[in-house]
Amino acid sequence: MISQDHLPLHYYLILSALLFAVGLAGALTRRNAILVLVGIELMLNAANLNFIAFWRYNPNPDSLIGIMFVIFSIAVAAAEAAVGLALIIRIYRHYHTINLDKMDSLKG
Amino acid sequence: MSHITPIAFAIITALTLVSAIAAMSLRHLVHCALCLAVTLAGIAALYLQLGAAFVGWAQILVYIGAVAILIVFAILLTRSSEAEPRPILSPYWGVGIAIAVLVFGVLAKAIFSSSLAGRLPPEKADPTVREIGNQLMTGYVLPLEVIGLLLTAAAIGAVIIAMKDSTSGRLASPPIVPEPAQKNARPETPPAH
Amino acid sequence: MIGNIFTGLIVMIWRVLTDQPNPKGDLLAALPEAMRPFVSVVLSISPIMMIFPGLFAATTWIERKGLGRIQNRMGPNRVGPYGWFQPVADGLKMLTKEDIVPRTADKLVHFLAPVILLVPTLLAYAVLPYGANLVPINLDAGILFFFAVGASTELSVFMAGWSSRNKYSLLGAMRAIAQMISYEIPLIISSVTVIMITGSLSLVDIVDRQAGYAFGFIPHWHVFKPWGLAGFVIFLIASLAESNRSPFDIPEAESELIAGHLTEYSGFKYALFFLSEYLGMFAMCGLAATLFLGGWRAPLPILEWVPSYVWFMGKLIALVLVFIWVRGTVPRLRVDQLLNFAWKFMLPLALLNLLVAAVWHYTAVWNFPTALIWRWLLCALLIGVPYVCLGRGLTGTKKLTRRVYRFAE
Amino acid sequence: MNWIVEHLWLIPALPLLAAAVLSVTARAHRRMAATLTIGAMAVSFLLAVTAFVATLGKSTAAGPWREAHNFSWLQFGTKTLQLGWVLDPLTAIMLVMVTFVSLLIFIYSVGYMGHDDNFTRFFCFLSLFAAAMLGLVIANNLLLLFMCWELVGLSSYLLIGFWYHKPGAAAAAKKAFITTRIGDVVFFLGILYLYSQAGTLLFYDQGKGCLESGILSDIFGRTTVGGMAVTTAIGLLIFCGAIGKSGQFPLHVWLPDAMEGPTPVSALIHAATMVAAGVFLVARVFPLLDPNSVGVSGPASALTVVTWIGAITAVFAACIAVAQTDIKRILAYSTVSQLGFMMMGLGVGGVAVGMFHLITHAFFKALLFLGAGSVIHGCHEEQDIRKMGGLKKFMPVTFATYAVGMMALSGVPLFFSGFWSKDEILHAAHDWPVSRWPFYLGAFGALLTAFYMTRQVCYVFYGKNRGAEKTGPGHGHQHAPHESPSVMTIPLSILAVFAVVLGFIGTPVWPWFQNYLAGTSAAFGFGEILHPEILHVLLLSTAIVAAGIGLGWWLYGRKPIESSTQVDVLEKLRPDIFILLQNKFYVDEFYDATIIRFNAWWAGFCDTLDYWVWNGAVLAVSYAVLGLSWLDRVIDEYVVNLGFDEGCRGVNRGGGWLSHLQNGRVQDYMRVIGVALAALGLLLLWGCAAS
Repeated sequence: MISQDHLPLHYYLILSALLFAVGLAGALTRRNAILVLVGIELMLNAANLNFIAFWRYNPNPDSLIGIMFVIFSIAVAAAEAAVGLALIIRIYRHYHTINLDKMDSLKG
Repeated sequence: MSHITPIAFAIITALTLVSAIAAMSLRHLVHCALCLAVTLAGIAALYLQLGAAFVGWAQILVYIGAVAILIVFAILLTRSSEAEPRPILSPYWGVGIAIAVLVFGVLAKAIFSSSLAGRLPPEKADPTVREIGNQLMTGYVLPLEVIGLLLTAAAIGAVIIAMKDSTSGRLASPPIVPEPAQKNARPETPPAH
Repeated sequence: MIGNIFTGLIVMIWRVLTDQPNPKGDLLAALPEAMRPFVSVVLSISPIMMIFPGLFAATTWIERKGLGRIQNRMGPNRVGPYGWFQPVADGLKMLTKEDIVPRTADKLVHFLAPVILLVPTLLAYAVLPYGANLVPINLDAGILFFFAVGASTELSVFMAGWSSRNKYSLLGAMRAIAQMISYEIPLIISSVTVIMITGSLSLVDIVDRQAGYAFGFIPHWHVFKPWGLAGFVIFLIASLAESNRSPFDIPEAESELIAGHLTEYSGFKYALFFLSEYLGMFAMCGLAATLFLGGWRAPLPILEWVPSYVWFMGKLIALVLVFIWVRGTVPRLRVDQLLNFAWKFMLPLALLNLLVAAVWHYTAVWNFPTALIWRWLLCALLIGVPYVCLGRGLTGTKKLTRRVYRFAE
Repeated sequence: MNWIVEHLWLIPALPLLAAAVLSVTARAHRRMAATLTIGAMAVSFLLAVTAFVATLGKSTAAGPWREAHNFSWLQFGTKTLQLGWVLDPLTAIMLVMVTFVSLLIFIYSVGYMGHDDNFTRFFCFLSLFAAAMLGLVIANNLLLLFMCWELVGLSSYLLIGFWYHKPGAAAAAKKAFITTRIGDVVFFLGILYLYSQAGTLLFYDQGKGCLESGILSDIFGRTTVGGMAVTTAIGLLIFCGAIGKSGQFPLHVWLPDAMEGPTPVSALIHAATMVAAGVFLVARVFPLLDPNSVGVSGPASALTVVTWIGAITAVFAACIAVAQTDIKRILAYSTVSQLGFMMMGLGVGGVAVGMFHLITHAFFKALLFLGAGSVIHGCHEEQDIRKMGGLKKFMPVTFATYAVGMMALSGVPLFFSGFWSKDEILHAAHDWPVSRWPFYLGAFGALLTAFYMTRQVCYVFYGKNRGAEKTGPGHGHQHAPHESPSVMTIPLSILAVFAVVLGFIGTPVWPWFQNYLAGTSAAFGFGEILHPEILHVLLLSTAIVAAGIGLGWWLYGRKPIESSTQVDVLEKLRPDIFILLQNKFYVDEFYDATIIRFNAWWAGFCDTLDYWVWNGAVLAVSYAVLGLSWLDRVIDEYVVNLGFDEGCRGVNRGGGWLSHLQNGRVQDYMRVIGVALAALGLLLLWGCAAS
């Protein structure tokens, strides 16, 4: 790849910030628990995009920290999604709803 | 061909952002999930464009092949596949939007005020899978093991959490049966006649 | 310049047919610089787009004829000699049929599903090495790419099933996804053995590692190693399930689900689904041939003069014929048997196969005279004993009871 | 260093491992239990043979070949406590004997315990016992020996009480445990005394061990109360442990009662190995008792005590055995008597004499016990010899092997091992300079031994079978006696062979055994036997045995015993003595009337003391404390609480107000986090701008 092919770093950072904000907005406003989880996934991906962008623009060519970070982050996100969705299914069985506003007691 | 990169970036960005917004705002949960898949594919495309091919393919394999499917399953299992009942937003949605905008504002301010803002990438070769593998097996071997453990724990945990109560009873240890009286033991001396 | 282009074209065809390196070089050199990438891409894609749909047409005819022979009947024999033109007739019928969309269907998703299915299926062809010098892209992470695009077909199956608003469609889609996810794991793990031994994710490297012959006549194909043999069988079974072929065609089980996620599709969209499924199957067969059967390599040294792509296509078609044969002979599994088979049999065996591959790799240092026999015996034992045990566990005393389908409640 | 010395620990470790595995194994795994224990024991046996072979031909002029392996166990202050194991001829011969007899008894138990519900548990205990015994044998440290000693006691307790649902067995187990404990306490005092004097408990430590001449000559000069030599005191204290474990005279009462356990246990513990532990202990610490044996001059008065105790026990127990009717009890008293012989042998003749009888006795007594078990098994759990009779034709193999054992025990001349070993003891006693009485007692004991064994064999195998006469047709399951399965008879046959041939390694003609233990080489000398002194004793003991067997035959075998209710011949002759003997000289009753009653009285006294004196003191203190606490409560309630209550109410109100933040809604929390994120970003921005 040739360096002139690339846009300045802040394009990616702003895109990542936008995605983060969209995910945050969704997670804060939707009532459905699954969508809150989706919003969180979006935020995670925005963060990952940041890592890749910083890795690419790192002047040290041998460093792979950004890539490694994203690989581990993807794995953790997969685990998080599995456990989170399992919890949601469990909650649905108990409350017969996944509306977050209706789930506010600490005791079942 | 330096003109291709901005065009491709613009297309991918537009697709990603629009589908992300759609994923967060549509009424049908299934549509949201599908839009999320598009967003994730867009992010994978960005990775590819940035030269991180391995991560890009891994993103597709994990997110579209697994996480999106998982979300779809969760939607169907919680009977949310029909349109959401109105209102779809929580009562304080305005506060939420405001906070999101505030966060974006802070981030944008930070990005633009940073000295890194206009930096261009150095010329460097894309890392081969072999390099990544070597690093994973040398410098990052401990995190790798930990991640393996975490994924195992998460898989088992998810199964146990989502297990039906009736079947989870089977996991409990059976009640301890008292040892039967030793009536069958062979006496050394015969009972008195 | 036109003349240059023309000669370049001729040279390219000649070089392709005679297995020479860099076939596109002369032609591209004759073109203006700006056009070269596009032309190169088109030149790579178009043969794939022509050959494999053509193979699809031929396969439908072979399959129907072959199944007919297996079932002791004639098969298609009306259109053309021996029914050769049956695929053409079928195609025409499909194209001219009315395209019915259910009234309550989610129109957009219903329309997008077949398209989205076809795209990744075709993408998978990008990394297969068809011949010694015929590789569209030599990706560093070729296998990863193949599986990544393969994984995204699941979403389109779900789209088709869900958008039809038909319970058979939805059930079929759910079953299909469950099945594909389950069998993807043994599929990937069995290919990981190859990756482990080769040390590369690139399909070209993998084919290169299978070059040469032992004793002058046994090729160094992976299938001729114990782990490769076991891996090949696991891979083949899993790819049968991945491509929804009998005996794993539960998602489309006519007796239970009408046609699964395809129930509400007709006309051209149905044809697209049909095409994608066969293309997916061809791609799987191609990958199997590449990973285990030496790709485009000739089976005997004296046959090396035959062009490489002939060997590749021959192996691919042979595997397709095996798939057809299996379809004609093996009865369909029940859905619970299918998932049990994946998780309780295929997955443990695939994981053990990793161990077997490691054992094979690390016992390579043995240098006493009968070492090869002992290595084979050890590996066969490692995979054979669990095979018997797991098989017994699977077919053991399992009671047939009523199955209950439930949503989470 | 020798490989086998390094790895001697494996010999006890293997059975221990088997016991550990079995302790967590389900009851159903019988085959595994048997295979595991027998396999472990077989490997131990092979190792023991390896060790034995390693000791052959290694001896030097300085004494027997010996190698020890010591290691630090724990450290307190500047002292390090070292444990270790030692391999010398004494250890090696014991190892071979214990592992071999145990192996045979294990195999026998597979048949004998085959129907028991707790088969697995039985093998677990057996294996534990064997491990402890082997540990005891290899120990090179008195403390390690004591630990294994106690483990042996524990496992014997478990095994005697194996059928704990039988009150008799439970009581016998307790009796055995407590009686031996009396000896063990004194033994432990001896250990402490030895440590305080010698500063080490290692037996052999390259000249620094407590059994080596350096330390011994150091402590020999010291005397204690009454002018008694320190070593004598230590030796006597340690010998008390041996008295308890080997069932010597005052503490012998537990051994016959221990016959309540399963017969293989009786054979293993109370005949072959465990009771031999006491004899082994005396042999092991022999230099302490007789410092002359390691070249230090000093008094050996402890040995005199050993001799007398042994001689008295030998005659005393043999007398009781004459009048018993339980097949296993007769053997038990015979064991006590023979142990007395061994002690006497140690006292009068040294290690080799006593050990030789120990080894031969182990084989023929195990044989007799297992034969008795086979008889009991064949007679459907009948133990009363009056109800047996005529078994010769029903159980030919058992009879043949039992007869071999009986003749070995009685000391039938020339061809049976017991003859040679007992003769050795008598010969040594004859030469004892201190007194002639032990010799007379021993001769009388030998006469009684031959007599009661003849009586028993006559009762059991000759005459008419009296097993069926008591049970009428109502008891349907009664069958004729039957021969035992081959898994039981084969060990019997093997033991019988050894009961014969073992004698030939210690005859005066070729005293290999004695020389092996002493570390010199043996030489053939047929002339030895014609030495007038030896011949004299030989002929005498032959005459004694002949007299004993003849008397027995004349009284019991001449006229076949017809009925189980028939009065014993001896009882007809002298009822008063017979009753006295039948009741074991009333020793148990004597203990009941003296020690146990004193104990009960003392306990009652202590209880009274406790109730009136200490309880009163405690009550007084508690009332005082109660009064104080009442005062404290008043202060608390009316002074401290008021202020504290007010403070709590304030905290409570504040908490209630703050709890509105914790409303349980995830999204509210997330909003707070979002605001915090923004705030953090701003803070960082300002921070960066400022710096």
